[in-house]
Amino acid sequence: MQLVLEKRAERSATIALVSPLIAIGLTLVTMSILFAILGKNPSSALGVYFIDPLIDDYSLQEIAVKATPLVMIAIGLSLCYLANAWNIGAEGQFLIGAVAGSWLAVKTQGTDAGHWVLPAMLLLGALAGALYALIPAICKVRFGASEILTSLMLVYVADLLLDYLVRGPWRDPKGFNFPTTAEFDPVATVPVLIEGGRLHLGAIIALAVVAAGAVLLGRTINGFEIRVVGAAPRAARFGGFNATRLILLTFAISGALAGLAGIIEVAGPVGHLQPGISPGYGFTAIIVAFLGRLNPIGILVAALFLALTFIGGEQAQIAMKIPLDVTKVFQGILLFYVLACDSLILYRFRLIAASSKVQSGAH
Amino acid sequence: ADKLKVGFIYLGPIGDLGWTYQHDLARQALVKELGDRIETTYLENVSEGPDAERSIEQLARAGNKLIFTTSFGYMEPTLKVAKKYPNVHFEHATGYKRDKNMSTYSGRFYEGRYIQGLIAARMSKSGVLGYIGSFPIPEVISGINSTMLAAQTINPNIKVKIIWVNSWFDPGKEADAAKALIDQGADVIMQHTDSPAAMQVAAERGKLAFGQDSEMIKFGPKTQLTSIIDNWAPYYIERVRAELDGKWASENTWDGLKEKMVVMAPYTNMPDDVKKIAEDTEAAIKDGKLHPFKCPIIGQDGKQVECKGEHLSDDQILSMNFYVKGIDEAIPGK
Amino acid sequence: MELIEAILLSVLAASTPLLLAATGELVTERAGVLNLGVEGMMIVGAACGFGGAWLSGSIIVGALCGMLAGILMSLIFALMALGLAVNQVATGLALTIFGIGLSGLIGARFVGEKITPAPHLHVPGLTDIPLVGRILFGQDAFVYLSLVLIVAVWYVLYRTRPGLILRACGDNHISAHALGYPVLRIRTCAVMFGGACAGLAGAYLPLGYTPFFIPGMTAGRGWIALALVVFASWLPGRLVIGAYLFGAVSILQLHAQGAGIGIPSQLMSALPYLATVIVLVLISRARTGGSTAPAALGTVFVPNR
Amino acid sequence: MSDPMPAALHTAAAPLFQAAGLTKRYGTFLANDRIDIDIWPEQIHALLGENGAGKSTLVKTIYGLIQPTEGEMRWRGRPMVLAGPSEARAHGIGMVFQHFSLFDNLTVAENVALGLDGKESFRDISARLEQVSRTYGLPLDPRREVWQLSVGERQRIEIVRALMQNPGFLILDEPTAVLTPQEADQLFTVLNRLKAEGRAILYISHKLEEVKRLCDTATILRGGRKVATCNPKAETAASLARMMVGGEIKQVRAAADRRITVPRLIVNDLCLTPDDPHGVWLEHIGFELRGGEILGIAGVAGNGQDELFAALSGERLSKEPGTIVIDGHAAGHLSITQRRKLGAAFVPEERLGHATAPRMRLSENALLTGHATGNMVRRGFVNTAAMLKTVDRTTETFDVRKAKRDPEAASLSGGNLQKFVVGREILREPVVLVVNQPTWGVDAGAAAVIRQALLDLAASGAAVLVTSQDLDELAEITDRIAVMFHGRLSAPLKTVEASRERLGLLMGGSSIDSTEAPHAARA
Ligand SMILES: Nc1ncnc2c1ncn2[C@@H]1O[C@H](COP(=O)(O)OP(=O)(O)OP(=O)(O)O)[C@@H](O)[C@H]1O
Ligand SMILES: Nc1ncnc2c1ncn2[C@@H]1O[C@H](COP(=O)(O)OP(=O)(O)OP(=O)(O)O)[C@@H](O)[C@H]1O
Ligand SMILES: [Mg+2]
Ligand SMILES: [Mg+2]
Repeated sequence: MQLVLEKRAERSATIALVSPLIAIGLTLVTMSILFAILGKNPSSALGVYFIDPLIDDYSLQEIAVKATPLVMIAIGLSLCYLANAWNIGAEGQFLIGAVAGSWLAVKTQGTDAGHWVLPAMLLLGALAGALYALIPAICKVRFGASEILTSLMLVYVADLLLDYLVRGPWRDPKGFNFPTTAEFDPVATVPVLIEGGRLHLGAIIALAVVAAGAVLLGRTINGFEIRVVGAAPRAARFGGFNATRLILLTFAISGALAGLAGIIEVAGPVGHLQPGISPGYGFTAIIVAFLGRLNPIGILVAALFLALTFIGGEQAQIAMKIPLDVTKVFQGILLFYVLACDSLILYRFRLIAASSKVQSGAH
Repeated sequence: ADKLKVGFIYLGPIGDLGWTYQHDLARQALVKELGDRIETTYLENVSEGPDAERSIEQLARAGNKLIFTTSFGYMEPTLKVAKKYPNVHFEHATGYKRDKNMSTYSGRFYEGRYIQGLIAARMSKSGVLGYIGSFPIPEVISGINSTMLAAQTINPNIKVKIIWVNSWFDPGKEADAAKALIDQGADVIMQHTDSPAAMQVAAERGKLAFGQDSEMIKFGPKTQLTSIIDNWAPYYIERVRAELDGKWASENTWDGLKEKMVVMAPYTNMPDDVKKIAEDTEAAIKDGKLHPFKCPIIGQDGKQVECKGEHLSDDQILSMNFYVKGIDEAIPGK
Repeated sequence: MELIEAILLSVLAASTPLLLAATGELVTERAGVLNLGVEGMMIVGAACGFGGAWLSGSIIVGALCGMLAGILMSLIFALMALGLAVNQVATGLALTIFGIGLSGLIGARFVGEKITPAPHLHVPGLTDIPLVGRILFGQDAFVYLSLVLIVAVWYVLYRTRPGLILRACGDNHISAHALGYPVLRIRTCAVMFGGACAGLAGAYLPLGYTPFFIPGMTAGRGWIALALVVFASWLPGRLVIGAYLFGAVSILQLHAQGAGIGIPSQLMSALPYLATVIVLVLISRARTGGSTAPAALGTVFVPNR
Repeated sequence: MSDPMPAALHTAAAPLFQAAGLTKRYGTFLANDRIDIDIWPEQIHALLGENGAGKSTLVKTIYGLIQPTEGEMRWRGRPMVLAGPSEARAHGIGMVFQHFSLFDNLTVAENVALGLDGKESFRDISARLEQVSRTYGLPLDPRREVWQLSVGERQRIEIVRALMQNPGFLILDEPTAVLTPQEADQLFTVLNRLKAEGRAILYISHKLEEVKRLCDTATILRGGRKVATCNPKAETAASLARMMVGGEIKQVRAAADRRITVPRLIVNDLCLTPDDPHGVWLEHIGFELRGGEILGIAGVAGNGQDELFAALSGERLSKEPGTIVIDGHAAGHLSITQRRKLGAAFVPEERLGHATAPRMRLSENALLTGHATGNMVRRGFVNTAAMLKTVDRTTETFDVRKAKRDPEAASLSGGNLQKFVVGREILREPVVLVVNQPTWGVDAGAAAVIRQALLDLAASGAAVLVTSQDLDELAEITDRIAVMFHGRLSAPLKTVEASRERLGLLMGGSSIDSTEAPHAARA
């Protein structure tokens, strides 16, 4: 007997609903075993990961803070991926957005510039992210260079550029030469929503991005265009949609959103430009995009869920001394299960009898 | 009574064999010393970006009363959390901003570098030293200068070749840099990066090298001349004791050889006369008879560096951004 | 002269892990599978390779452990991407995340330990020939292995029947299936070969390059290996050139700094990446008659029985 | 169990191959339902049936490529279970696939080598390849890569590859679909020679005249079942068709008085270089098509029909606006959307993936071509209700059968999807309709609906251009027929005056020189 996959005539709506639950269930079982091997009590460990952060205002806020950039980047990436354009370099676009927005913050530092500064910074960040994303997109459409690789290589370049700037020209003059700009002025800072907390305006912007993404994909002809170009390129050309234009467009949008997320992160939770402003948001967002099945609402849920595992992972380090590496393994396993279960939306398993050896001799 | 909870925030993985490793060794020493009265927790691999503030706050919320944040990039986040939790005490390594409940501490690593400079100049046959830099921040630059000032007292024509790898931590690249330096004629390798890779390469090539952050003799038994060891344990123990006794107060600690925050590993693989010079110098620095940055100091541009007292002020050292005369290259980004 | 020899020696060593990992990925992609999890397979290979060598005291055992670890990781990928027809890009990324965590867990107990690195060949007489002696006859076994491997891969791909079948699977899995070739089984083998090579490449870092294990020590080399395969247009010969070119640029920038050329070090560090982008563009541009990529690369195949 | 076949029809003592009760089930769908068939040496056995009757499924099972759900196969009287095609080949069963099983980026010799199992060296294979292709008169250059070859040459590789296995039993699945009549004749010579050598042949074709000429026995499938075994030489094409369909085929009625009006589609000296190396150059194509008229384009696949469609639809643009004139507007430079706005509509050959996005719903596929005109899009927002309404109207008007209101395109059967694709365009009330292979792979009932719709559209005043390989179809609905060969188009002939022979010659490339260009230029 052998288990094989078989294509379904149509995607299964039921499985689409229950597959995340199955995946989470399987993850819980697997992690329980892993915790038991590590000598930790599985139920309290899972409680720390999944329940504790949810029953506490502070952690909820932090989940939202952590999810904010992930959501913004992942929505942009999902547009690319739906259109079959493989932007892997959101991390670089995030950094460039942060750099470009910070430029204005640094230039206006200490002047009596008014409240236009922050909006202008956000705009600059988005613009720079878009332009940076257009480099691999143009290399792709003009020369056919693989966008996966060029966009990835440009991440390292952006990282080093940021490094150069904060160690050189933009260094805080009063900062003992340490590699950071001065703290941004209040007009160049993203305001927090709740006094004393860290939840900031970016969360609202992220929600707006989700809503815009949902409307774009679900309700507009442009959204349809993106979906059809990715799903059936030849049919899209027949429909009158231009794949080349769309690669440029989706790259620009995703770059803009990543750049925007970058400057919001710098002008919000961080407060100044320095190396290491992104703990890999651009890469984590790729996972978020797939976990959310490239659907805006799904991405929102996935980002919150992944943020929960980060916060929970930290609390597990504190409360149960579970090493950080376990959290990474946990995220990997979760992702495997979600992807595997989603496969059942399109395919079903079938048990076939293994064919026995040839019975008759050769002629 | 309840145990005192003490928290740590680490930049790298505890297994980096360098900076974070050394902090964690100190934490373990602390537990050994005061384990019956305290409980420690750490978060590793905390990036210096937006997550730092949350990680610190998580420790504060988990009931830690004394929190050590062990990298420069945690300065602003520590400050923010300190304002929110006035009853919790914070200790930030290598920064310069303080508060009522936030101390800073760091080591005078340049003192150790001075001794290394003397040894290197004596041991080098080619007269060329190889220096692997991580990032051109004041701590690293003052280390290079201190090394050169010492080396020049032995050999006025000594040269140093500097390679920046733009990483604290990429063993492969550090090894490549060490190879490049040796290939370009350096015969003593010094580094301001965290892994033992360079030591290993020097050992393989039969050259000499200095360890960094921790004792690395294991990686070059015939190679390591000495190593500057970041010895945080005495400080941590002292601060936790003060906290337990209710005597903690915000301070700025910048200790060196004298206070044993910077410790030199045994002087090995060198003739006795060199060893003697090293030991004498170490003693002189400890006694305050010798200051590495004794004025006058001539900068790379040939001009004398402004100097108010006998030697450069702490602030000048903490924000050092010039090379002394005798170094040919320019500081990156300047 | 000596300096040139020295630089070449460093380049050989720096290129070897890239060449090993890229060779494996080349075979994988030639069979039509895009496995972006090279970095994850490498880092687990590094942890297990070091662990094996440290526990057994043998470099060979270490290398085998690294390969085995790489194979096991690649089997996870095969199960997902081939068995369950999951998107290959997502699976590869997940494999990398998983691998980084797993290597940390495995490697935790080896941190701070040290082994004797893989010995370098010494043939009296030959190794002492000036200039070329040490380059040709003075390397560790990994360097020779990587070269033998790529020649063998070239030979198998272009001169043998299994190689022809593998290329056929990468070109058109439907036709290959129709002719009765077990596409998924062949692809699984190719993915496993890729895993073994990535594991070996990872193991080379603690066994031959810097003889200790540190979490995260692959530092992005898996991604470079992926880029090299595209750079090489999936051709083994060009892969060797690409790997050595990349190695050369990363070593030369260090030498340029050591020699005191006054260019910002960040720009120097960025050079290998910028060079990759530029060469990718040039190669893609110069290409005639469409792409040389395996036609079925990255596409899902579910056989119809 | 074996067929009640007149003994006189075969000379050998026992069948070479037998299938008994062979059944293949996909989910709940029975593709093959208890099929019995006997294959005798020295015979050409035809397998007939409508599209989707299960012919390919049956031969794939015989070739070991798919596993039967039930039933038994016998080889020389002994039970045979095949784990895969290589085992079938080991028995001496060879196969020429309906859809090519070639590798574009490999050479001819490599492609052939992949179809052989032995330990033969590559050099021996190349040598034998040349010898076999010479023996049977099927010339091939072993060193060329497949993507450089024409469809006819590709078919030749498939056949030579099968012949090189020296099979005792050769299966050919629609080998003549892509051949000119002349190339087909050459193939028949080869097949007759193979038969004379004592081999058995199973031959699938939709061309009944050809079957009558060539085959000794015919097995007819309908809806997965075997309905008859007969001697095709003793039947008429009509009687064979009746058995395949299971009843009379509805006749298509042309409207009594179609009025030919103004020129709606004019093509002037259209030349186009293909953008992929596999494509065909279009050379000096010109014709004029008036309202109320149906023009047919005949020709063997791969002679530029796809390129012409791309040029007419605007998927490929030409630099000269005047090369294509739609309803009086120069449109050569206009995009497909702009051409649709001028009142043009298009139906490509490939239903899944070109005319529709397979994994999208019918409503979304309605939007695919409907967004250009009509009320489906307002200020960038799509109107789901309008999309669904289009689906409903198409369903009603064209009798599209589906499991639910708005299923995914891929879940429809071929004929129903084709009705949807054609209906979707006709409901947009175009003034020009360009349709490529309107009834390819569609069963007779659906084909009749579609052909009727095209006639009715023309009757309403639209100009219709139909490209088809099926000469009978063109004869049935067109007013004039032109033939496409190597990227050139012959001058159109009046359908009533176009004999099969004349068209066949044109399809084979003789005497295509005069085009309608000078005439069109006057318009
Ligand atoms: N065409 C086939 N039909 C049915 N079973 C097959 C076929 N080919 C191989 N098998 C059997 O399926 C089992 C599993 O084979 P495997 O999973 O390697 O095949 P696969 O690569 O999925 O097959 P393919 O690509 O041929 O469809 C083996 O026992 C093999 O004998
Ligand atoms: N894998 C599959 N899953 C479900 N249904 C299938 C599958 N393969 C074929 N079918 C269905 O089986 C039926 C028979 O298909 P088959 O290809 O044998 O037809 P055919 O007689 O060769 O037609 P044609 O003349 O178009 O070549 C069709 O309805 C087809 O849709
Ligand atoms: Mg198989
Ligand atoms: Mg068929």
